[in-house]
Amino acid sequence: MPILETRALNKRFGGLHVTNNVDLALEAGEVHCLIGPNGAGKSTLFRLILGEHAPSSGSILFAGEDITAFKPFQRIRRGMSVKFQVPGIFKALSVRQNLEIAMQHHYEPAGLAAEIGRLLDFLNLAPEAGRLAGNLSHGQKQWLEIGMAISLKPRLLLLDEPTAGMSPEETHATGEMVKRLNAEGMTVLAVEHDMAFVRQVAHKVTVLHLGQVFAQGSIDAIVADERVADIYLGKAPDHAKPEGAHA
Amino acid sequence: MDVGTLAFSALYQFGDAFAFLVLSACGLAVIFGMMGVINLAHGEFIMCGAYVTVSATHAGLPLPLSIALGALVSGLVGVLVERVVIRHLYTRPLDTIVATWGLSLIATQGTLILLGSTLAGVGTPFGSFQVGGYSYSVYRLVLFGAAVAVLVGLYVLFNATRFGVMARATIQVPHMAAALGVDTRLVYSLTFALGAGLAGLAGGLYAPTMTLVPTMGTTFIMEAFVTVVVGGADVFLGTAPAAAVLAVVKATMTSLYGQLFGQIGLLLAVIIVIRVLPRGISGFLLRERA
Amino acid sequence: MTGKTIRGLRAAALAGTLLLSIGQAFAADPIKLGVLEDQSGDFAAATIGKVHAIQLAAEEINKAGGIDGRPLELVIYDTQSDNTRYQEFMRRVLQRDKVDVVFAGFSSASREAYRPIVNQFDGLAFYNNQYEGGVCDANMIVTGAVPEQQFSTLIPWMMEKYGKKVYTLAADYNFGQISAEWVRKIVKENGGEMVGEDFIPLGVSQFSQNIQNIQKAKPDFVVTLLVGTAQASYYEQAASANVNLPMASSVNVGQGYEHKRFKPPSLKDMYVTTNYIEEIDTPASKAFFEKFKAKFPSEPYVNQEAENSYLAVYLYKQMVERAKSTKREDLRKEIAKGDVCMDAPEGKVCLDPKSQHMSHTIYLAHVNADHSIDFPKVWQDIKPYWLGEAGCDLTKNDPSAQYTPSNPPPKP
Amino acid sequence: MNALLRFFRRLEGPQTLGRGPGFWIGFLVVLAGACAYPVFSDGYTVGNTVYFFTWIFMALGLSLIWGYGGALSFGQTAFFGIAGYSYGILTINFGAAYGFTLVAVVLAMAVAALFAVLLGYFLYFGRISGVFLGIVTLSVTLVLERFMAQTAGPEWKIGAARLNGFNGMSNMPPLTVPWPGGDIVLFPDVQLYYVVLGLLVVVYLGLRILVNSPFGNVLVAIRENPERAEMLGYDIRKYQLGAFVIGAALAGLSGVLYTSWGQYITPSSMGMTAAALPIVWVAVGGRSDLTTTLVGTVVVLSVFQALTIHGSQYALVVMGVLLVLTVLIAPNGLAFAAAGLIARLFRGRRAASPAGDA
Repeated sequence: MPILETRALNKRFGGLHVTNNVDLALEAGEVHCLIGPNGAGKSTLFRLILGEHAPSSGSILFAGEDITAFKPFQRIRRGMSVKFQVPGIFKALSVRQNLEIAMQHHYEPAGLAAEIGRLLDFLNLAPEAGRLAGNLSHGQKQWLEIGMAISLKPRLLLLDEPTAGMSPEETHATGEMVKRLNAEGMTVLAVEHDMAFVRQVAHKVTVLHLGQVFAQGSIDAIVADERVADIYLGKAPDHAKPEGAHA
Repeated sequence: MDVGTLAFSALYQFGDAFAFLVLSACGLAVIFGMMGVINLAHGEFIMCGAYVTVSATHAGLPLPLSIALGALVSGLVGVLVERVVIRHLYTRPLDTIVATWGLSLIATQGTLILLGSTLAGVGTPFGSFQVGGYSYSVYRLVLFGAAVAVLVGLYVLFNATRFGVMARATIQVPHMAAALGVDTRLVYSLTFALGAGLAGLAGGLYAPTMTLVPTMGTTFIMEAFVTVVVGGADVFLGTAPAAAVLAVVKATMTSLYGQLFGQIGLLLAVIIVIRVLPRGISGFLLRERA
Repeated sequence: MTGKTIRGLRAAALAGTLLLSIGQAFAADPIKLGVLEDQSGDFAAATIGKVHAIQLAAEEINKAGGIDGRPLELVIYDTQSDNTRYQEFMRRVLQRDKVDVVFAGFSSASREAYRPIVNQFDGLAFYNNQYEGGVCDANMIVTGAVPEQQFSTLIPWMMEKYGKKVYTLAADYNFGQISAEWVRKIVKENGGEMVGEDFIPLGVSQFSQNIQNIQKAKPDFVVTLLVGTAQASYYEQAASANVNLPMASSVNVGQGYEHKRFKPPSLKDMYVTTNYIEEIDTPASKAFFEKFKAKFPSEPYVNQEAENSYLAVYLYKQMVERAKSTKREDLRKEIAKGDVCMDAPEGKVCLDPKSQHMSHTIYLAHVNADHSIDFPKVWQDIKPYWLGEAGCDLTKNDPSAQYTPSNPPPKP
Repeated sequence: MNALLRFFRRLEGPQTLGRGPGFWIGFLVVLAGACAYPVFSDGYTVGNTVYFFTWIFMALGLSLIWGYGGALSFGQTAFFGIAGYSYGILTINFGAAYGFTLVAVVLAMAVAALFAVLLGYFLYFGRISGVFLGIVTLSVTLVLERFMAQTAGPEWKIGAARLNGFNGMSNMPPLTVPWPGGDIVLFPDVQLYYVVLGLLVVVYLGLRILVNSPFGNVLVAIRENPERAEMLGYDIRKYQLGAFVIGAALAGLSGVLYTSWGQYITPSSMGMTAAALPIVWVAVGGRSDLTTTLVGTVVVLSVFQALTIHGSQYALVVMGVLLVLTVLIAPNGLAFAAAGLIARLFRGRRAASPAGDA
């Protein structure tokens, strides 16, 4: 059974058809990357999965349970977690306090400090624990937010452009984090532009275009697909509809 | 009582309520709706316009010119207030509540100290006319006409002039507008002045029909906020339909159950509209259009 | 945040406490009169004159040797048209300033706000304002006119002159509702008919619908019991819609001098019963008006509340000098004799021992088309009879309550 | 001893200024000063201080809702009025015997809290936020004001209690403590002072524990970034509603104390001016901390009163100028600005840390 499944998911804003009949299935334990040119509908799909938007039609299943009507926090409590594109950390609080707020309901006060320490090490943020989150570097903010997301021990981690604005070294370190998390059993769905990162972590890649699933497969298969290269270069003619959901 | 008389009287009452709501609200719609500044001194800009209008009329100026002067002076005071106070508060809209409340205290009591507790009125021009068994004030029709003219003027200003387009761009994405070479500080200044000037215009227009005291602005405040909140952020698309809807509510409730329920009806309408349309009528319309 | 910042905060708190305890030093010899009136805010237009009238009276009394040889000292606070300020300052004058008597209040709400405090400290307060009537409280002396004095004169006269169909337009709160109740009662007693009643919330300034309601009901005259500056806008709006009906009022002109503030002829054919306005053409009134203008040349108008306040100072002087004491119970013994009377600018006035309210000379003021005033009728010695007849007798007991015709004192 | 230490631990945390023995010794000194103060003062000053204290509960409640929770309620006076009237209605009907006034305090606060549950459910579960939340709460308090203002007629009564319209309801008994050998009636003097001071200490410490608890952390997280907070699995509506109800109950406590202090409650205590005042107190003091809110409220109240006494007709103008200057010069509130300034003076030329950033 897939851990996450969207069935014929549609979202329209007024006349705009932003998400068009998307069927997506994530197997437990995989790292799945979502790519596509700007405006392909990646962010909207994320928001639909998280429950920030209600779909116009279609349904979303999490571990076999229909969560289409659930509020965001209810989805989180079932084992999802998200890192936003723009870090949503609490800037006026310290790094440690950020993690405390994320974790306080999941640990006894005694165990909390130790767990936060472990997490800070994992995030390469141990030296920064006392700093105000707003004063961190961009990459560190991204890590802190990843840390808040994974502190919930989710079964499914959603990452929206986790490496945006990072140096190549930071990007690589982030990729290693994702691989370690995955090795511990976490399923990951990431929206990402950085193809080096995708190559580093992805088991499977889905290409979105004009709100539809355009292609899907291993990273090598996708890179080899000429039509994918075409849409990134803006060559795909509008009438060139994909034949089916699976390339 | 024939149907024509009844229909006219209902229309007249609606138009009267509509004009009051539009004129009270349009200045606030610019300042609160567009700039997000909660201007509790809105009523004092209205008072300023009224006082200038009446003083100029007493000094011998014809009423229409006096009203224009009232609007102008309010606008200039608006520029001053924006430069000295409001400019520093754009990033903290909630603090504008405290600052503008302070301004309103200064204006009300300052006027009392400088000009005394009351000003003699100028009388309402144009007399009355008769329809069926009722006589009506001609000037109320002028007010209705002025309200419509203000709405049309605002529509043209914000959709067809360079300033309007620039203002909307600045207020939606300030850094983008700045990057495109717009003097955003000037735009904010002018927008605030426009709002203050419109408030002054409302004061000038209503000055002949009202008691002139330093606290006269408070009688406009509730209607103004209610209309703007129901309308939402867009000056034209918000204020006009909101005033229309609220005028129906107010005129109907007042005529059936009296003034108290007219007022309570307004306040309940705002609560219900916000619950159903959290971004006001214009938010709803714009989203439908998109 | 550091320990030092905290010390800073604490220093700020201390500074706050110090501000609370700034006191005043004073001598014990003068008679102290507390004045709590609204010199700013909504009611300022009608009440600044009251403060001036008290200052005028105090100055005259002090020039003439004071009260029983003791100078009269005024302790004046601006209550800002705010009920909570009345509560704060009533406690202050009674407890800190230890005044002998307080003159306080314009709106009935402010009087009701301070009355429990006067009762708590067992002080003596003068309420020098016309109001809806009914306060039966030994700690209060009321020099303003009450509805029975103004309506039992006004309404029958109007019905005789203009006809028996009456429409009431009243402020929607205690004063307006209770006054409207009086109008209803007197119209009925005189065989008239109420063809309509409209109540207006305070602060409303737009009257198109009410104007139409009145035209529809076709009354012979309209009783306007509108209160506050916003509601006064009715007259201008009714005039511009050409309603053209005679009006009767107990509260306009005499209090808010609307005939001076609005352009003629918006108040044409308004009839008001008042115990004083500056146009009254008697020698006593003229003398008072001239003294007032000499001291306060820019005073916009000398209204009935100013005269009530002025005469109240002299009334207090008389009581203290007769009792040889400023103690409330000694003064009340004088009132109980029933002959605390004086010749005020309006004419002779007397305090009624049962209710501690005052009899008045009631003038019917008529506003002409050019807003000049004439007086078609004057009633001498109109008594505040209702409370006494209804069962309030402060010489026997002190319920410290406010009654209305529909909520009279319990029968013994 | 350990239990005491644990108790102090819970009073401190990231959400409140002041920690460590220094702060608490200072706190005890201030408290001791406050306790001893009536000895050195006259009845008027003590009664007047009680009057200031009665408003602080409403300010602390607003600090919780606005300063910590980030939701501006412009209508705290609605709860103030509801509780005040409830206290009046209950005590006029059932009297002051057997300590009933104290029961009435609790009941009146419960009525205000219940109303807040309904209104808060409507607001937060309707996803109304920001300025609109302020406008709706303001509308609610204005509706109540206008409605109560016209209840002058004898038909508006509940049991023996006349609502009495704009003139206001009076003649309710003051707080009365049952005592062997005769009830103690708490007129605004020394006894009432100690009772209110005690309440103030309890509420202040209680709120400190609350905002430093997991609940308080989440509330601040919601203020900082509601989306993120929700994505950490918190039902933010429940937290905001919780803060709203607690704040409303505290506004209710202020209303009850005010009503019993002056034996009077009026519709204008729910009007526009009354509604704006708590915002002014809290904003001037520094809304994002309980201590600064408390200090700020007392300072603003006493300065405004002193101005009214000594400033004659210029009082309101000066108040207005002070408010504008405060907002411009001390954006985080006077207490933070003053504390920052004093801290800078103490530290001399060494760089001062930013004085709070909220």
